[in-house]
Amino acid sequence: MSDLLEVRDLSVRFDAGRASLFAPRRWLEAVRGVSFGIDRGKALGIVGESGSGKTTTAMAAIRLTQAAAGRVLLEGEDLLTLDEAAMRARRKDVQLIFQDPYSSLNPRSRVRDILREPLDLMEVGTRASREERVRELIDLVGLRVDQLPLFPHQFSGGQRQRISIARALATAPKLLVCDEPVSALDVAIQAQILNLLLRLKEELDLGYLFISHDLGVVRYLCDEVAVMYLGRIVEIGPRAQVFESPRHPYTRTLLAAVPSLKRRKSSGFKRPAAIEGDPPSPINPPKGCAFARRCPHAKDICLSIDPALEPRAGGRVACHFPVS
Amino acid sequence: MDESAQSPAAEAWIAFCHNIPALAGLLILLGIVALTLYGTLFYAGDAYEIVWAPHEKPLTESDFPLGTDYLGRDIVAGLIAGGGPTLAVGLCAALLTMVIGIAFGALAGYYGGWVDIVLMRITEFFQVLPALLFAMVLVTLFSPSLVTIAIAIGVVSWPQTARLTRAEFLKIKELEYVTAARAIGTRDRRIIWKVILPNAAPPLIVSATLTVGVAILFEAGISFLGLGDPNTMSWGLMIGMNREYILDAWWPVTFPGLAIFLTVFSVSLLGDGINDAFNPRLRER
Amino acid sequence: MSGSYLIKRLLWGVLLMAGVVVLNFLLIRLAPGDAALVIAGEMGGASEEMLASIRKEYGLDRPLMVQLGLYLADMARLDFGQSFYFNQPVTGLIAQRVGATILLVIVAQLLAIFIGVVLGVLAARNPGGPMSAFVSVFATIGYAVPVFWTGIMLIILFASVLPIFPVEGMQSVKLREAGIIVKSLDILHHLVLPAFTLAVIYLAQYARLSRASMLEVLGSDYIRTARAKGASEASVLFKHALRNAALPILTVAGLQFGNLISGALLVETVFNWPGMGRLAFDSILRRDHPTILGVLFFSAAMVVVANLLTDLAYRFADPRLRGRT
Amino acid sequence: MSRILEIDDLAVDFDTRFGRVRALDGVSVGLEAGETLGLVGESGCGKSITALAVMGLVPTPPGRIGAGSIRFCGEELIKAPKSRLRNLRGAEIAMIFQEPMSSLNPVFTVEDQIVEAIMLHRPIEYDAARREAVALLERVGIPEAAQRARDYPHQLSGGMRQRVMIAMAVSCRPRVLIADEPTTALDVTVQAQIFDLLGEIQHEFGVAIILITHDMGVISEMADRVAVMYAGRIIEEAGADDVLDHPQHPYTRGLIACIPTLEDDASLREIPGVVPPLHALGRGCAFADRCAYMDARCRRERPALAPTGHHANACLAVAEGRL
Repeated sequence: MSDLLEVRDLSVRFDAGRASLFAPRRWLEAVRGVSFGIDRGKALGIVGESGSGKTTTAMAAIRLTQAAAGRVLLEGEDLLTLDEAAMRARRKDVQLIFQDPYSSLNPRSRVRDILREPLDLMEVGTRASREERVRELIDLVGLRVDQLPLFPHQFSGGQRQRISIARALATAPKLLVCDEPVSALDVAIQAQILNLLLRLKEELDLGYLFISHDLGVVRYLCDEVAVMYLGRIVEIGPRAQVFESPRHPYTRTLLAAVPSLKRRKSSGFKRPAAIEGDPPSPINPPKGCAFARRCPHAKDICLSIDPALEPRAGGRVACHFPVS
Repeated sequence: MDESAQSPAAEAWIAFCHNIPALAGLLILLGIVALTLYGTLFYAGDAYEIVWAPHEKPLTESDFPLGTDYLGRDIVAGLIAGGGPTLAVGLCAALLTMVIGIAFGALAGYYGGWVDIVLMRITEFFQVLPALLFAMVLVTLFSPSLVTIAIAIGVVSWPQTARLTRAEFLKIKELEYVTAARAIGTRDRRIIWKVILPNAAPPLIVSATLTVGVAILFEAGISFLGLGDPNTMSWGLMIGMNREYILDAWWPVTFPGLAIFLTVFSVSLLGDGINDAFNPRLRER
Repeated sequence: MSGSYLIKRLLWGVLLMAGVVVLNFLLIRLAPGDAALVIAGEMGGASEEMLASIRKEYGLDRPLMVQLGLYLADMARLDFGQSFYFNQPVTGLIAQRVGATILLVIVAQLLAIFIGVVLGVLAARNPGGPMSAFVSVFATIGYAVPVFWTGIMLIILFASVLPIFPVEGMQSVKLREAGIIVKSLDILHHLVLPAFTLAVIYLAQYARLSRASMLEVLGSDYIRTARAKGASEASVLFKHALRNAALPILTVAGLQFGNLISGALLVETVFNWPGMGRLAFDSILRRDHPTILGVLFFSAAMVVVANLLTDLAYRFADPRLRGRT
Repeated sequence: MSRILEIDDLAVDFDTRFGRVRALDGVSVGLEAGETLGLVGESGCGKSITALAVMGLVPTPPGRIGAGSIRFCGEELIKAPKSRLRNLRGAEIAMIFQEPMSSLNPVFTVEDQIVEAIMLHRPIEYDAARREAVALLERVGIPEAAQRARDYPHQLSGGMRQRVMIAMAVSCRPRVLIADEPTTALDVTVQAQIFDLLGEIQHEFGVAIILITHDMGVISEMADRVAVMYAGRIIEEAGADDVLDHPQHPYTRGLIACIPTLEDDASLREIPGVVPPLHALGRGCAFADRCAYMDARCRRERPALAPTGHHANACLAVAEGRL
């Protein structure tokens, strides 16, 4: 049981329309029974490829996307059953930052107003104390107070991402959902933001739900890692466990696919554990293990029975034949 | 990086001020408005009264610089008197169009789902009716006054605005700053009117400008057919009344037509200017 | 193409038409004024008994909903009743005129699209060039000119100064008895000015739209791909770009159809073109309700059919939409 | 080996609202037959413009070749007539792009687009071209190629589309293939597939590849030689191992140290500040403001690419031994 966030059997599905007028309605099963927990001051990274449901999982966990089933316990309180007003009040504890530094800030607001709006909405403190808090925030993320009257388009991508972080921190949240926060940035800037996030996590005892497709980034920032494939968590565990001795064949494939500075063309490297094809469609997902059709170790049972997420040496793995 | 704190609107205004055709449009339009509002102060003439022989040519009689019509009424006086109703109807109709269109489009675009389906079906329904014909029917059914005409034009022209608004809302509501607003617990009403609408404003302002032009043309068409208020002078009516005699006298129809053209043309230049001013693709890089 | 899509569109079209009928019927019946008085007025004054008998004859004494039901039932049989003013079946009145209107509208539309697209493409080849500037100015002017006024100006020009095109009607009296080819040519000759007048507004819009659409497409990645494989400039422009740029033009062309019919109304009046415009005008002035309803119904039907065709054409032109519902 | 492509002192200018800006400045680099040259740098450093210049596809206006020469097998391309460039494009020099989603024309089938590429440059019957297109699709690993050939681009996944782009690019057996961030828009497992395919294709067709990327890991796995670009110039050039193991220019060092990897536990070193906008470049070294080894001379002079052995760099601090 984690002391900050506990997500149990979360499912999300979207209406995918009908194939024809009289065909049955189809559902896109974006998230299928996902469970995980985050402790105070710890970061859980969710990695996966596009369509794996990692962003939808995060959005459903903070009720910005409607969940079809499951429970989301924030410090023991189920967010999914709160009424509108109670949820609005609770939002000050869960905030998020986004991928695109260009569309995440309202182009018509000055930075000062962007940072103060959450405080105004939550009616935190007096007017003067809010102004004071805004100055504190801008300083916290490494920008200057004299930049407060500017508009977002007057900042670079990295600076905008800092503003985004400051806005998310305004109400002193306990959990920060980070949806690919450095993916749109150049590597040099990416390092600046990652170090900032790392510092804030320690200084403010923040919990992170960190979504990324970049395994290196997750490894750098997160304490625990969950690997998603087609709406399910296939492997979850402490960072060292998942990265040093992955158990799920998909995790291994993923790790082998990441370009590495250690593998050289000059030494004639050949990629191990390469797989073919694309993930199956999340509309009417296949029976059995979703990865079975691309998996080098798949047997008959994998095509018929979907493996449950079971504890294996420190982490949990959803595979009939985990690699050891 | 530009360190002066300029809002996007202020930057657009600066860009607008550097756009010569747009400024020209604004100037012409202001001129026309001033003429119709204050023209009578320095040009004393009655538009309705027969003051001279019919079909006096322009520039022959100094009292009637643009000549007289088939009854012998002063054309300049007609132009001054007819401008007001035309402009007023255009403006009111455009206002109504924007109000209905934005309300429909905003709600349909933001909420999606069945709200969208119902509202857009209604919109589509109104697009099926040939606008001018429907407006003509409305005007004749409910007494041909300026108010009726404005309402009729508004009722038939809002679907385009609704579609545009909806498209903008669909685009903007997916942007992350809207999600951010939801994440801090902003209510739907505030998101729609305070977050999305201001960002959707530029194309809507342009559309509103163009709608004024369209409404003016509509009003002219209705009056031209003689379905408008027969007791109120308007440019379209002047053309309609003198239509029978065009082969004898070209001027009574030409000048009101030019007046309509010039008004709509200047409104259109203005709209283009606003569009360019807000369009970042023309300004950036 | 998916059949169920077509069924869905057709059903919706029928529903739209039913909606048009109901709305118009209610509007007309709810408007101030007594239809019986209007009819009586056409007959030259009326006593109370006469009014009563007129009400009975035209069913005006029944409850509104009953009238609507009866009317819808008639409508389904394409029976629009008897015109008060012309004293003929409305269906016949419209049948005599609808052909002329369709001819005018379609010719104007094709003319506008063809010339507009050519101008737009030429302009897009050089976005800073003189052709581009011309298209912009021309589009603004075309948009701002009242269509009836353009017609009148053309009449003044071609009636007196340059009498090469007829300025009135659809057929020459002296050619009534001529063969079919001569007659068709005569109609086309008469069509030149009205069609051009009507086309001008939309031509300008299409030119501007295709310029913008082409510019956007020319900046896209697949055009770069086409150039990267060594395609000639003509192939890039007309094969790769225009096929894609045509899609938004098609959409707008479909949406413009209603406006085009409105425009035709004015143009027909100016050029005395024997289409539905004149009929609409007369029936509105005389408050000839059955005819008004009939004209509205047919115009709306034309728009619905045009939209349906546009939709199908769009789905044919854009492979991404094929097979979707 | 022989140099098949030789870029010499290339400059490209762009007209912007800040006036004329030099987007590429004094770029000199060569490509040996059959090798892979990696062009690496952050967005806006000029790596894509270099590629477009080689293809003769710099958008004009606003762009314009300002100076320099590009020679393909000794033939000067800068002043070559347009028709000659068209004949070379696709036939001798081919290119694939970053966005497989939008790089294929949505209204033509995959087959049509490959057939077009083949028939533009080779005297071949339509049916033969079609058979060859299907064979190519098979070669690049598209399952059920004969059926997929009739598909429109939107019916294929991103990885499949990039395979189609590769099939199209190699359809005329070009000698140079430019791959501009070919996997940036793709998932990591698909990226691995595409790079493996590119490796095979290179081996089989003997094509020389210019690989543009921002990812040092990709460089490590794919490239024989690397040119690092910054603000429109090449600031370091050498064999891939030399650059990765012994980077000389402070920017290259920073670039390697700021990547979170799967092997290393050290904390990330940041490069402070941001890339200066091209219109605000001063006289000195463009990296000076962000450089720990900067001194007064760096602000005054822009260093040229100076070779030290097989390893060239453009840094005064290295030249003066201040590092």
